[in-house]
Amino acid sequence: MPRTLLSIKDLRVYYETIRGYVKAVDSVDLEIYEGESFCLIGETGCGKSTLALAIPRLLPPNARILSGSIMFKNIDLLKLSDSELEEIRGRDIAVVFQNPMSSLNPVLRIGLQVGEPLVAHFKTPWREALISAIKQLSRVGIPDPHLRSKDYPHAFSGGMKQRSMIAMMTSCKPSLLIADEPTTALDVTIQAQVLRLIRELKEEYGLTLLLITHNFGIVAEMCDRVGVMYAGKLVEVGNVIDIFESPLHPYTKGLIECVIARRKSKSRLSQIPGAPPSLINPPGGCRFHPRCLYATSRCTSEEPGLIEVSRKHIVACHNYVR
Amino acid sequence: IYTSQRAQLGAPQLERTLIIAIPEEPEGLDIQQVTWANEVHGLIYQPLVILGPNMSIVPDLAVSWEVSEDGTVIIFHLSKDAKFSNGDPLTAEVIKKSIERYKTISPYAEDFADVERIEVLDEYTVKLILKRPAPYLWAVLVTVYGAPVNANVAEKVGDAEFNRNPVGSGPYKLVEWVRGSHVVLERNEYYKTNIPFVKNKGPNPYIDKVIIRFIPEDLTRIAELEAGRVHIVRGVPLTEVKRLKENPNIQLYETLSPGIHYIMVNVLKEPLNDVRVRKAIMLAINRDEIATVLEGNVVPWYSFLSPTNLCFNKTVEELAEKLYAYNLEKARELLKEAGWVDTDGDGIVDKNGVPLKLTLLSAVDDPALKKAAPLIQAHLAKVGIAIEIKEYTYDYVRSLTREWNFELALRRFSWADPDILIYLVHSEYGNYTYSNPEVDRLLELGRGVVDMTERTKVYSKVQEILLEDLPLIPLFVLKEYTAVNKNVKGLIVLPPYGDLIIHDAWIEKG
Amino acid sequence: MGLLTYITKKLLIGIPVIFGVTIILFYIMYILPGDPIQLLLSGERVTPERVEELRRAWGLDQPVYVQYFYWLSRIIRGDLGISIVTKQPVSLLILQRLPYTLALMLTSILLSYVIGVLTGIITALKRGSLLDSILSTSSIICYSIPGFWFGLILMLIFAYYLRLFPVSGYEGWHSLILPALSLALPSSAYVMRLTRAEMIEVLGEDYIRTAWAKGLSKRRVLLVHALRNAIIPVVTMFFLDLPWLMGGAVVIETLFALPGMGRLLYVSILKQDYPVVQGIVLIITILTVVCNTLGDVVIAILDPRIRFERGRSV
Amino acid sequence: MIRLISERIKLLSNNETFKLFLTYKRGIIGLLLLSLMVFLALTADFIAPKKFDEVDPSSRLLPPSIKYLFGTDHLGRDVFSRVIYGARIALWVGLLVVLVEAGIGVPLGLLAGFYGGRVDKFISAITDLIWAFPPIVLALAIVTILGPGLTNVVVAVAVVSWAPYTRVVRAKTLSIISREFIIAARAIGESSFSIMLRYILPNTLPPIIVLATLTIPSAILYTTALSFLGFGAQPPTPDWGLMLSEGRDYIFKAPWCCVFPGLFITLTALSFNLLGDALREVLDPKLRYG
Amino acid sequence: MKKYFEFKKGIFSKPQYIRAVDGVSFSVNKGTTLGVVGESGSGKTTLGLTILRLIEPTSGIILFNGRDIMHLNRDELKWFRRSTGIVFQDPYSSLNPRMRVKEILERPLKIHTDYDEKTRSEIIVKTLEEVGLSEEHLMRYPHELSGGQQQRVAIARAIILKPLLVVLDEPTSSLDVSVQAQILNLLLDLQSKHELTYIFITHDLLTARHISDYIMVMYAGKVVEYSTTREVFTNTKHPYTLSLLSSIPIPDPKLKSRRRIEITGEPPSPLNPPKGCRFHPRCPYAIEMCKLKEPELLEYSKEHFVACHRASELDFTELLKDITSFFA
Ligand SMILES: Nc1ncnc2c1ncn2[C@@H]1O[C@H](COP(=O)(O)OP(=O)(O)OP(=O)(O)O)[C@@H](O)[C@H]1O
Ligand SMILES: Nc1ncnc2c1ncn2[C@@H]1O[C@H](COP(=O)(O)OP(=O)(O)OP(=O)(O)O)[C@@H](O)[C@H]1O
Ligand SMILES: [Mg+2]
Ligand SMILES: [Mg+2]
Repeated sequence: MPRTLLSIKDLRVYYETIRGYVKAVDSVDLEIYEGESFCLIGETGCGKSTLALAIPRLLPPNARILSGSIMFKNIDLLKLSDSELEEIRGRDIAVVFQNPMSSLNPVLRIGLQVGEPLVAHFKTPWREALISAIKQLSRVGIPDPHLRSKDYPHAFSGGMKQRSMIAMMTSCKPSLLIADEPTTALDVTIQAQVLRLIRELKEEYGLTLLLITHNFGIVAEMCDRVGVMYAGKLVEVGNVIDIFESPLHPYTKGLIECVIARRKSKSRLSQIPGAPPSLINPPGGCRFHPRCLYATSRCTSEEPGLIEVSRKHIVACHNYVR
Repeated sequence: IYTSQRAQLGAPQLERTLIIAIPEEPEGLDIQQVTWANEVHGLIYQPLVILGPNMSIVPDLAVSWEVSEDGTVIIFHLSKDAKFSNGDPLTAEVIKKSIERYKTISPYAEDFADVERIEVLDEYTVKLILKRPAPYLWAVLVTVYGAPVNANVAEKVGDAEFNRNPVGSGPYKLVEWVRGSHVVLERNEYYKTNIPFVKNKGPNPYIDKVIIRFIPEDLTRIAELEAGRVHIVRGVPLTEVKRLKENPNIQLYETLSPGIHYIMVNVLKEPLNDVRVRKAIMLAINRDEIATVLEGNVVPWYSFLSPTNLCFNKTVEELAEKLYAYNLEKARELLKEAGWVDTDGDGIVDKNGVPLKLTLLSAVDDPALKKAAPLIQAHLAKVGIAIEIKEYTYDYVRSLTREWNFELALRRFSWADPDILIYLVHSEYGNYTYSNPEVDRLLELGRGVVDMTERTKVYSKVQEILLEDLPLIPLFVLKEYTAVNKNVKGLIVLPPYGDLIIHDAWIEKG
Repeated sequence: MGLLTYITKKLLIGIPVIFGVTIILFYIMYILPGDPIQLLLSGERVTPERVEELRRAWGLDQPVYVQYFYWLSRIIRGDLGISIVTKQPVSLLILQRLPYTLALMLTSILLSYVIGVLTGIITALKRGSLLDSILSTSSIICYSIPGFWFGLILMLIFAYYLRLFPVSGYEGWHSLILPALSLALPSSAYVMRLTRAEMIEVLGEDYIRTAWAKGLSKRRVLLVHALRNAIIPVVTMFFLDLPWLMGGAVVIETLFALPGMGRLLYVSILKQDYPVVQGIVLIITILTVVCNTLGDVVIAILDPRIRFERGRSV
Repeated sequence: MIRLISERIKLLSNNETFKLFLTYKRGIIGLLLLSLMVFLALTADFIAPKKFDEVDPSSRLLPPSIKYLFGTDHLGRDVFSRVIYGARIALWVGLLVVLVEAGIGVPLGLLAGFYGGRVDKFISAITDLIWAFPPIVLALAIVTILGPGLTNVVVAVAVVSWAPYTRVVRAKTLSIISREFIIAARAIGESSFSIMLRYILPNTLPPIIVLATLTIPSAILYTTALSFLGFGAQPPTPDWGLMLSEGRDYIFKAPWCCVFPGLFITLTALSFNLLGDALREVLDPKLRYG
Repeated sequence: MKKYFEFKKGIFSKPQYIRAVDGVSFSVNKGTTLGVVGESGSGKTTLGLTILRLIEPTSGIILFNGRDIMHLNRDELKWFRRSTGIVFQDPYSSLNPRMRVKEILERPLKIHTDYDEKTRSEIIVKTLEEVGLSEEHLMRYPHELSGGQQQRVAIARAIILKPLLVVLDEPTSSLDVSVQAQILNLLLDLQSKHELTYIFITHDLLTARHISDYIMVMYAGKVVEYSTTREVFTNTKHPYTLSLLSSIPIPDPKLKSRRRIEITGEPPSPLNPPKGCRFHPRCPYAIEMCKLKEPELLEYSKEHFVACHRASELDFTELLKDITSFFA
């Protein structure tokens, strides 16, 4: 039985907007084990980033964490003060964001930005921090790191920026790396390089990886376990093989069947009817029921809880497809 | 402690620096190059003669003078030890040179046009030989414009430098000129005067230095006076007069301006070419109301010369007032006579469907005129004349009127000699729209009449004709004020221009 | 592109601007209504011959372009001409007035930027708080107050009733306080709003989230990561503001009767002393171009992206 | 991120814009203030107790009282009535200035952004040239040519301050022109003119509106400043700047002659600034989230 | 065909050119789909826009229905515009946010036809239904539609005049998987119904494979391989195509540890592409010759063009076994 590194209980994160509360994450329970690669998948806007960013509490100011607990190494992150959080961020929990183009400070040199966490967390003198920044940059495959560490971010290509981000975030050897769609903005060949880099670093440092993506290919390549989100809810969690080969939730099933690659050229693809609901007024009962082919009257009224179908395979559906 | 000390000493302690605040910085200091003079020039230069308190000519630099019977020769006698402020002797030779310089470089060179020759009789006697009698010349000679400058120095340093650093023979001399801020003057140790009504004929022993500050803001000047940071303020804003009069620490000196404020009329333009319309305007203006708004600082006026003008004749003013006292009825009548009636009931009279609308040029930089303008507008509205006011600077208004590009314009003049009228209503000299051969003749005559009673008659006749023709519509005579801190003693403010005579003045401390 | 090339380029761009301005300026003054000679001769005692004579003396009888080239060649030699009214060299007049205006502008710009930037940062950090509402609201109010009216009120209260400062005129540094305040008021409000907006925008940027994610202290995030970026537009504004303050100085110097360039300009316009007006406007233009260039240079130093702006593929 | 941005843009043209606007209290205050000014301007003939040019030297410089709410000025005119009539002038001035500014600035900006290249360089150079001048100085120069008068001042102020419109519209045009719907419009065969008119112009409206609300107050401030200096409105126009200029002689004796016109200038400018500020927060999403 | 973007650097230096599309030649047959794949910046969009004469090419000829589109007169250009359509990647930015759906669809009709109001609405409604929307969407603004619906409107605009050729520039890449499927289905339906010719631009080989009859692979503005879809996937000849294939994350956990050709480095700057073969700095199979000589696009076998000096020597069937089996 692997050890739990992160345990999220009944987490609810709403965004305050003038139209009302956007229920971006609504009562989510999730456990992530030490050393594993966990993938969160789901359509855009279903709350993946919100869930991930709630862990190190990096949410935008209009986000409200209404309930829940996030236990990380037996500490409830939601109860920490700002300065205590500062110590954990970057040192125990690192985050790599989706858009490398805007995630680096344009007016500071790369070397400085990469070395900064060491100074912040270990009081390393700047000189040494810069030297280890160069080492780190060379580790993630930046050519001529000596020279390039003196560059400003705009002189870097997207792939190099994302590598630098990774170098920066892993410089303190954190135990949890949250990567929010780290390759969406990159080309396929660069994407493959970055994904490989993450895999290598994970092995090297023994990181636990929480990866967010909506690309099933990446899920298949990177993950041990998968969590599927729909409209702010976690609807299914399971082994990657189980999810791909025997999905239980109709939504997961629909998604998997949409994937082009499995289809013959020019054949019609199966599709999930309708569109994801508004998160301000999500449908009552099961949030997926308006689009669900198997929906019953129960689905409209009663919200399904997470059912442990087998060990390691959990689903939130009244009549999951066996 | 301080006061008891002073009491012990008995004699009051003196302040040695006199500070005067004036509205405008002089454009230059060479009196022969500037277009207008102010207090700075007044202290640096010394005219040969000046106008005494009762408008009679008294000596200043000159010891005495003689005028030939026919008025074509003037001889000045100078004191033997007269000197410029730099110590150069002030001889007849220099006076000659100075006047000749005036004739070549001054914008007012015309002033001495009738001076044919200047002869140096001896070191201390100079003789002016005129083409014809020119009594109006005295108007120049009694002002600083006519004062001698050290033309030798001017020649040496050049005119531009002389304009910055002049040498005259006045009671004070220039030390420093901080542009935009002030000038510092220092006592001229060589100074000597022959003014009969001052006790001290040499340099003032009590006042070593005079600082003249340029403070364009009216309120600031007053505030500085009240705060005790300046002693004398020129150009007292009309609005503050009443309050200053009540201030026990401040003495106000009042002088009547030697000239009038008036509306200049373009007599060539429809419908102003109709004298009835001009008369209607003359009658419709409520001058008393203007005086109220100007807080009693003007005297309503109906004729063309003020009491401080030479040749002023009281009966003419009385006649004028009788003719043109505020009378709306009569004004309306005249308009009706001229064909202007309000047919469409919009409150504006009209003729042949054209409403009577006139533009009145006013001056932003002349407070009295500026404030009078909307009142005149309101007054004329009562007889159905619509006035649109356009404000420009005074100088610009003048240039527009010179180009005959106006209908009504608010104007003023300030010059003691009645000869000034030649520049306003003579068909050639004035270059304005009005032309009347009889007036031309009289004005030309007036220049040359030496006998004052005769001369007064000529100008009274001129005024009577003008009252009939009304190319100018007189409004008022301005009272000008000099506000002085009461601790300044012995000061004389001389009419008509309000010249400061500080020869006998001293300043008590405290 | 190196910094030096960049600066040269910016300066070169400034030259046609200045040249264009000289043409416009000359032409404006040329077609001005009112005959400067007539204006020169105040008083009533003038004859037409005298006017003609002066006109020739001033070169006003030549065709426009001759007058222009004559004027331009003198300008290039540093000779701004002679004032019609005072007969003094314009450059001398301006030089004498410049120190006051510079003192006034520097005082007010320092005042407005120190106050503006500080309050801007504070309000951005305390966004939504009571302090923020109070400061933000008062900044909008300050921004709406006409400077000259504010000056009048200051004059009324501090100089007239309380007698703390001279009402106007120049008597040393304390004479500059009220005018500088009147000039700085709208400006500081504007700076505050700009700083606040920039700070807020920067605080919402991805790289600030990155900085938080790295576990940096609040101080470092705000002062190093956010401020460095937010201050760039404020610096631009600073340099743009300098010449603009000149405009305000015309009104404020006139109101407070400071012997500065603004007042000289006002008086010269009133008197149609056009060589002086030309000279001052030219100086202001050059000041503007220099400030723009300075601004560009400082920003290029502060913001590494700028220099390469044109070198990046789209 | 993309999603967030489009979310914001959505709010922009929605009728929820108004709802969003309502959440900015300051904007509401601005709107109310402005409505008040508009109301005063429209009904001046009815609510002003006197005509603005009615002189009465017998009751001059009276302090505020029931009869003369804001006192009387040196000609005995009712300051309250003049201030009310003044609202008409201020609003008219603001409106006119904006119309002229936008009339010059918007087409230039559109052309510069749309055609780019030489056209852009030329227009931008002119814009820079105008921009380089402190507006008051340039406006003074223009007023000197045109002569004094409110209309002339309005023209002068507009002529010196259209540059922001060109810049904003140009920038917006540049950002729009690279958007794909412009290429799509070309692909269906739209003419350049039609693209500018139908596709670009409507999209530049929000920033133009914001800019307009923000330039009206500065237009009012500039024109009053010029009137204050004596170049603007001619008496007896109840222009606030002119009232200040006239009242300035009486500031110590009768401060109300200055206080009230100045206050109304401030309030009017404030109303537009508050409104513009709120509008910008609503229409320009850049500032909103954080 | 060449398209260089003029690009000035500094004020004194000579203009430089970005080689966006360099020496590309190809043809598309009626009723078929050409898939254009390549990494970002490889010149796909430029190619698409040039084909529709939305950018002027620096040199080259484009024949449409036998006519050179670069030399069309006014009327012919109008006809050309009518016969072509385009759909973009970002549906939101490809619709004018200030126009209602009705107006968006009405513009092409107004420009190219003289139908009256009624006919126009009929056509609009019909087309809307064809793309899976209904009359209720007619009066909406783009932002009142979901991403998928916006893309449908964009497609409706492109086909409303029954064009012959539609360029689809990554029409699905900004959409969610489920919506992506819907749009691809729609495109296929429309093609078979109206016999449309598509040029389908994408960076996703899998999508290209799904929809195209022919595939053209571009690298740094050059076509490196062109053939039928089947051929490109099973008989890959160019090392770049091969590395693309190995880089695709395959949605099958079992293929996690398949053999891959990982290429290093990043795509070259279009300002100064490498001499010789543009791919040689990243190519694991590069030889000396690749550095010197630029390979031509040659017909390797029937309907299979490859631009590689070593095309005949290299055989990747073994390497591709896993992937081929997945697709089989
Ligand atoms: N700051 C915010 N204010 C209001 N709503 C927000 C904010 N951030 C996100 N949302 C909304 O919350 C919901 C969840 O957003 P989130 O970014 O977590 O989704 P996601 O699954 O990460 O989507 P994507 O795949 O696009 O990144 C979305 O509907 C989004 O519009
Ligand atoms: N207007 C332009 N000016 C200069 N260079 C341009 C312009 N448009 C595109 N480019 C350059 O031309 C090259 C090809 O661009 P293009 O947009 O055709 O690539 P793409 O393959 O469509 O990329 P993506 O997958 O990102 O859409 C790129 O290097 C790009 O930087
Ligand atoms: Mg996300
Ligand atoms: Mg593209």
